[in-house]
Amino acid sequence: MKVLDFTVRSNEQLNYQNNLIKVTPADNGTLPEMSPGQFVQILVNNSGNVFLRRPISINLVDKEKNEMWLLVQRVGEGTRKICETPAGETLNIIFPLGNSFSIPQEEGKFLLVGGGVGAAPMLFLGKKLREKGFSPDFLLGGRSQRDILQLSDFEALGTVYCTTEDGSLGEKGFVTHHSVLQKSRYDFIYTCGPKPMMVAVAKYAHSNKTGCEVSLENLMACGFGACLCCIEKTTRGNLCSCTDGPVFNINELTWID
Amino acid sequence: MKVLDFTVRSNEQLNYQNNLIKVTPADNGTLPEMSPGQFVQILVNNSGNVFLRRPISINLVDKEKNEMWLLVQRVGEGTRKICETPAGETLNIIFPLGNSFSIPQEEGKFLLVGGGVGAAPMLFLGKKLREKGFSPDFLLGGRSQRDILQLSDFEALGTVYCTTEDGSLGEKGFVTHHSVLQKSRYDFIYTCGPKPMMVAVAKYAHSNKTGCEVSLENLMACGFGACLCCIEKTTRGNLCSCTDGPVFNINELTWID
Amino acid sequence: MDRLKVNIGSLELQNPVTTASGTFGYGTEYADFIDLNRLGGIFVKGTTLEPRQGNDYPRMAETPSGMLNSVGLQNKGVNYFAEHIYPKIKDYNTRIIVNVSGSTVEDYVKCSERIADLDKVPAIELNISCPNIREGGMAFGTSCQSAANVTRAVRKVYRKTLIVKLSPNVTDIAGIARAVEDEGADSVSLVNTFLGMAVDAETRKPKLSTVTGGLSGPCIKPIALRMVWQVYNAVKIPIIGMGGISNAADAIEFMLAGSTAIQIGTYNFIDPAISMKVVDGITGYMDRHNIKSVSEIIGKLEV
Amino acid sequence: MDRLKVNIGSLELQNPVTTASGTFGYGTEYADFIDLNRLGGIFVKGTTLEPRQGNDYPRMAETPSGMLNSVGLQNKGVNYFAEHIYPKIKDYNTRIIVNVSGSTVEDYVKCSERIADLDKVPAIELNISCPNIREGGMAFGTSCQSAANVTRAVRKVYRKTLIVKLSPNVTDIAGIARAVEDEGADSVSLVNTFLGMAVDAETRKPKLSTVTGGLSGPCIKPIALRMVWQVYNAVKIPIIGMGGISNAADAIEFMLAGSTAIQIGTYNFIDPAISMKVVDGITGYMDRHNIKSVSEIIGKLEV
Ligand SMILES: Cc1cc2nc3c(=O)[nH]c(=O)nc-3n(C[C@H](O)[C@H](O)[C@H](O)COP(=O)(O)OP(=O)(O)OC[C@H]3O[C@@H](n4cnc5c(N)ncnc54)[C@H](O)[C@@H]3O)c2cc1C
Ligand SMILES: Cc1cc2nc3c(=O)[nH]c(=O)nc-3n(C[C@H](O)[C@H](O)[C@H](O)COP(=O)(O)OP(=O)(O)OC[C@H]3O[C@@H](n4cnc5c(N)ncnc54)[C@H](O)[C@@H]3O)c2cc1C
Ligand SMILES: Cc1cc2nc3c(=O)[nH]c(=O)nc-3n(C[C@H](O)[C@H](O)[C@H](O)COP(=O)(O)O)c2cc1C
Ligand SMILES: Cc1cc2nc3c(=O)[nH]c(=O)nc-3n(C[C@H](O)[C@H](O)[C@H](O)COP(=O)(O)O)c2cc1C
Ligand code: FES
Ligand code: FES
Repeated sequence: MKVLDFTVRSNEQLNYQNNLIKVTPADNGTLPEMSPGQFVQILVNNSGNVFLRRPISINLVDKEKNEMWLLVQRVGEGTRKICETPAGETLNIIFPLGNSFSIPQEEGKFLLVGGGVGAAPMLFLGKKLREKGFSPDFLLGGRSQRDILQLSDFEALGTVYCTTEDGSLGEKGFVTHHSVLQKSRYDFIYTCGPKPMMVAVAKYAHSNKTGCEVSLENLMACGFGACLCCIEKTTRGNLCSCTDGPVFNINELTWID
Repeated sequence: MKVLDFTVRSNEQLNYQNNLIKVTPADNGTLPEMSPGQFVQILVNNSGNVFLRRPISINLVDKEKNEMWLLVQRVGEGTRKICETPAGETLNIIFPLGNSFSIPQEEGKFLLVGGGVGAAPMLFLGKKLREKGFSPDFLLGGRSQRDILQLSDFEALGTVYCTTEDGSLGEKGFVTHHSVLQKSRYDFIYTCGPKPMMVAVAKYAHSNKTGCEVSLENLMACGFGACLCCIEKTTRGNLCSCTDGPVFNINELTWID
Repeated sequence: MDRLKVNIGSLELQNPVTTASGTFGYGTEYADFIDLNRLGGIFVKGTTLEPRQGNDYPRMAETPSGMLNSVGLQNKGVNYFAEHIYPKIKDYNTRIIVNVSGSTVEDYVKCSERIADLDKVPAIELNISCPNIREGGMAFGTSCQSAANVTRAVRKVYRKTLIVKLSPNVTDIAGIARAVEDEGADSVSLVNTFLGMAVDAETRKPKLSTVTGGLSGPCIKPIALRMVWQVYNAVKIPIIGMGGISNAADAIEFMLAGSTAIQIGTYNFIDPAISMKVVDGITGYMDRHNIKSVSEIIGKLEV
Repeated sequence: MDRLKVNIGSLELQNPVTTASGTFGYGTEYADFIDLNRLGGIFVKGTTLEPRQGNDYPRMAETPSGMLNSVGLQNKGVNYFAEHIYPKIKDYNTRIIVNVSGSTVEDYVKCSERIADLDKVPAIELNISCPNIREGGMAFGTSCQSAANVTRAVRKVYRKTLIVKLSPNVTDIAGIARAVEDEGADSVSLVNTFLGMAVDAETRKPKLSTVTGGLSGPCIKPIALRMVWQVYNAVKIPIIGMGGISNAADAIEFMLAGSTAIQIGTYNFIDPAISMKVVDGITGYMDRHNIKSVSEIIGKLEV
C-alpha cells in the first residue's frame, strides 16, 4: 500500500453518469503489481462536503502505458468531483487495497457477472483470466443500453451476454434471468454490482453448487483495516471488507440460509 | 442588497499575489447603483476549508460594460480559490454592502491613500471624484514596486505619489513619510490599507486638522448587519463595520487619543 | 399552504421553518433577500432588560464547517426594542418571537413581563444557554435546578407561549428538558451553541477576545440531532430543533428526529435566502413522498 | 530529536505526536505508510477482557468535516492481544499504550492487570468514554463518582503510567479530570468522540445500526480545544489532547492550550502519513519561532 499522487492522463465521459479516468503515477514511477478485485481510495479535492476518501475499484491496469483505469459513476458529490478532474490534474490515491478474486489454476467455464458500474473490476479480472489462457464469459446487466459500459473492451476478452431492464440491449430483465444461466453450467462465477443483484447471483450459484465470489461495496472510512467500519458478517465473524475483502466467497457470507 | 450569480468575464493575475477579476451579472441584468467604499461578499466554491463568504471591496464599476471589478489578494484559501476562478465560471455574490465614502460637494484638495491591496476601493472613489470634476491626488504604498497595483488606472484619474519600503518605486519608506504630506495641505483624506498604515494616516490627518475617512477590514461573518461580529468601538458605541461602515470618519473612532 | 402548518403549544406557525435568534437580527436585515411573510417565525436577537454593548472585537472565528462567535448579547435593551423596533416588525405576517436573556432570574422575569405587553409577540424563547456572557446565561441551562427555577419564575408572569432554549453543553439534556417541562414550559428549543475555542498558532493568542465562544454551523449538526432525538424521547411538549441546518434535507432530518419546527441560524450568513429554499424543499419532499401534512413526519424516524 | 521529548508522568515520549485508539489499529496497519518508530506513541485499539464482535453494519456515516462511528469496541480480547499481537509490535521504537475498555469496574481491573504483565507496554489509557457500547463505557466517564471509582480500582492494580481518557459529553469536564487526578491518574487524555446521530431523510432511517454513534474529525476541534484549556486550568497532571487534529498547526494549538502530547485520530484515514507531517511541522514551527524544546509551548496560550 502506498499514498501517491497520480496524474490524470485522460478522463472520458462514457455516458450520462459514468466516466473512465486513466491515471499514471505523477512521479513517473512504475505501477506495482495489482490484482483484479483490488481497489483504491481517492482523495476528493475541492469539495466543501466530502471529508472521507472514496473507494473505487481498479478497472484495468495497462502495464505498457503504466496506466490504471478507474470507472466512476457520479452518484453524489465525491464521485462527481472525481469525475470533474480534468486531464493533467492530480488525484491523490491510496492503493492497491483489499484482497482479490481467486484466479483458477485450471481451465474451466467462468462467468463474470457485472451490474452497472459494478462491472468495473470484471474487466480487470477478465483480462487476467484471458492472460492465463482462459476464455471467460461475461454477463452484463443494466437498466438500459446506455448503462452497459465498456462493451467492446469486454468483447475483446470473451463472449458477452447482456440484459437490460428495458430490453434495449440483450435480453430484457435482470442478469439472473438471462437464458445463458439456464443453458450453460459454469465452474465458477464472479460478481460485482448492486447488492440485490449479487444476492440473486449468489443464490443461483449456490443452488447450482457453483463456486462464487462476490465483491462488496460496504461503506468505508479508511480502506486499509484501521477503522473497522466496513465489516461484513461472515462465518468467521465480522470481517473487514477492505482487507479481508472486498472479495468474499459466498460460502463465507450469511446471505444464503 | 441582492444575492446574485456573476459570470467572471476576465481574471488577470496582476503580480505574484493579486488578481483583477471582472464580473458581470450572469442573468445579464444591469448593475444597480453602487458607491465607492461599498463591498461584496463572495461565496467560495470548491473549498473544504472555507465556510464563510469573503468580503471584497468594489474596485470599480464599469457601467458601459456592466462590469464590476474586484481586486483580490491571495492571503489564504478563500482568496486563493476566488483568484482561481477562470473566466466563464460563476461567482455567487451578495452586493452592494456597507456605507460609502462621503463625496464632497465642493472642489478641494483630496488625497486618497492606499496601502497594498487596500488601494482597491480608492480607484472607484477616485473615479467618482473625477466624475464630479475634482482632481484627486493618490498616495499609494507597498513593500516593493510590484505591490503597487493598477498604477496606470490611477494615473488616468489624478496625480499619483508612491512609496515603497525598498525604494523600488517612488519614495522609500511608508506612505506617511512621503514628502507630499509635508509640502501640501489637503482638505480631506481617504484611506484604506493595513491597520497600522491607516492609524498613521489618521494621526497625520488629525494633527493637521484634516478631515479623514478610513475603510476598515474587520472580520465579518454575514456582511449585512445580522451577526454583530464585525463591530468597531466608536464614540457612538459598538457599530457594525459592515452596515455602519466599512467607512468611518476618524473622529468617530477610538484610534487617536 | 395548510399542509405546512405546525403547532407549538397553542401557537400556530404557517410552516415549520423559522430563523434562529442572533443570526437574523430583527428580520428586517433580510427583507431585501426574502419575503419575511413566508417564514414560519422569526426568533429575534437576544434581548436583555438593560442595554448591553457585548464583548470586545474580535468576536468571530471560522472553524471547519462552522464558526465561533462571542457577540455577548449586544442589544439596546427591552425598552428600546418595544419602543423602536417592535413597531417596525409587528405587522409582518409571521410569528415574531423574542429571545429573552439575562444574568439573574429577576432580569428574565422583568424582561419577559415587558415583552408580554406586546400584542404581536405571541411567544418568548427563554435563552438559558448563551455561552458568551459572564454571569448567568449558560449557567442557567446547565443544571436542572437552575433551569427549573428560571422557568418557574418566568412562567408565573408570562401567559403566552413559553419556549425554553436549552444548552447543549450538558451531560443530560433530556433531564433538563424534563425539568423545564415540569415547570410548565410550552416547548423547548435546542440547541444553542457549543462552547468552543480557537487559537492562532502563529501569534499564540486566542482568536476571540473572550477566549471561548459559541460554536455553530453544520459541524454541530450530528450532535444537535442526537440531542433532539433524546429530548423527543423524554418530553411531551413540542421541540424546536436547530444546529447546522443548511438545506431542506437537514430540516427534515430534525423533524424525523422529533422537531415540530426548526430554526436556521448560521447558514443564513452563507445564503440569506436559505430559509425560503428550505420551505420549498420541504414541500418538494412532501410531494415526492406523498405526505399530506408536514406534521406526519415529526418523530417518524424508523428505528 | 531531544528537543521534541515530552513526559507523561514518568513516561518519556520521543515526541508529542501519538495516534488515537481505534483509528490506528495496532500500528501495523500503517507500517506501509510511515516509519512507526518515529511516532511519540501508539494508542492501540480499544481492548476488553473478553472478545467483542462490535456493533452491526452500518457503523459509519460521513458528516460535515467529520464522521460518526459505532464500531463498538470490536476486538479479540486482552488475552488474544497479549499472545498474538503484542509480540509483533513490542519491539517498535515507540511507546505502545493499550486502550482498556469495559462494562464493569471488574472488567477494567482484570484487563489492566493482564496488560500490566506486558513489559513493553509502559502505560494504559483507561477508556471511560466510549459512546458505542451499551453497558458501561461512556457512563463511567460522565459522572465524577463513577470516573473516580473505576480509576481508583485500576490504580490499585496498575503501577505503570495510568492515563484516563475523558468523555466530552459532560457539563463539566474539568470536574471529572480533577476527580480522576485525585484518584491517582498520571494523566488525562481528551477528548473521546461526541455522541451524535445521522439520519437519511429519504429512507427515514438512522444511518448507523445503533442510531447514535461517536463524532470525530475536524468538526469537533473547537470544542475539544476548549475542553483541553479548561482541564489544563483545573489539574496538574499532564494532558494528552486530541479531537480533529489534521495538521501541525492544530497540534500546536492543542499544546498551547495545555496538551503535553497530542493524538491524531480520524485524520489518519484521510492521510495515513499525517502523523509524520505533524512531527515535521512541529519541528518547522520550532525553528521558525526559535523554540528550543517543545515543552516550552505547553499551555503557553497568551490570554
Ligand atoms: C471496494 C469498493 C469499490 C468500489 N468501486 C467503485 C467503482 O469502481 N466505481 C464506482 O463508481 N463506485 C465504486 N464504489 C462505490 C463508490 O465508492 C461510492 O459510490 C462513492 O463512495 C459515493 O460517494 P459520493 O460522494 O459520490 O456519494 P455520497 O454523496 O457519499 O452518497 C450518494 C449515495 O450513494 C450511497 N453510497 C455511498 N457510498 C456507497 C457505497 N460504498 N455503497 C453503496 N452505496 C453508497 C449513499 O448512501 C448515498 O445514497 C466502490 C465502493 C467500494 C466500497
Ligand atoms: C470590507 C472589507 C473589504 C475588503 N476588501 C478586500 C479587497 O478588495 N481585496 C482583498 O484582497 N481583500 C479584501 N478584504 C480582506 C479579505 O476579506 C480577506 O483577506 C479574506 O477574507 C481572507 O480570506 P482567506 O480565506 O484568503 O484567508 P484566511 O485563511 O481566512 O486568512 C488568512 C490570513 O488573513 C487574515 N485575515 C482574514 N480575513 C481578514 C480580514 N478581514 N482582515 C484582516 N485580516 C484578515 C487571517 O487572520 C489570516 O491570518 C476586505 C475585507 C473587508 C472586511
Ligand atoms: C452570531 C450568533 C449570535 C447568536 N446569538 C444568539 C442569541 O442572542 N440568543 C440565542 O438564544 N442564540 C444565539 N445564537 C445561537 C443560535 O440561535 C443557534 O442556537 C445556534 O447558532 C445553532 O444553530 P445554527 O448551527 O443553525 O447556527 C447565536 C448564534 C450566532 C452564530
Ligand atoms: C473509528 C473509530 C474508532 C474509535 N475507537 C476508539 C476506541 O476503541 N477507544 C477509544 O478510546 N477511542 C476510540 N475512538 C476515539 C478516538 O480515539 C479519538 O478520541 C476521537 O476520534 C477524537 O479524535 P479525532 O477527531 O482526531 O479522531 C475511535 C474513533 C474512531 C473514529
Ligand atoms: S474501511 Fe476502515 S477497516 Fe475497512
Ligand atoms: S458581519 Fe455580520 S453584522 Fe457585520
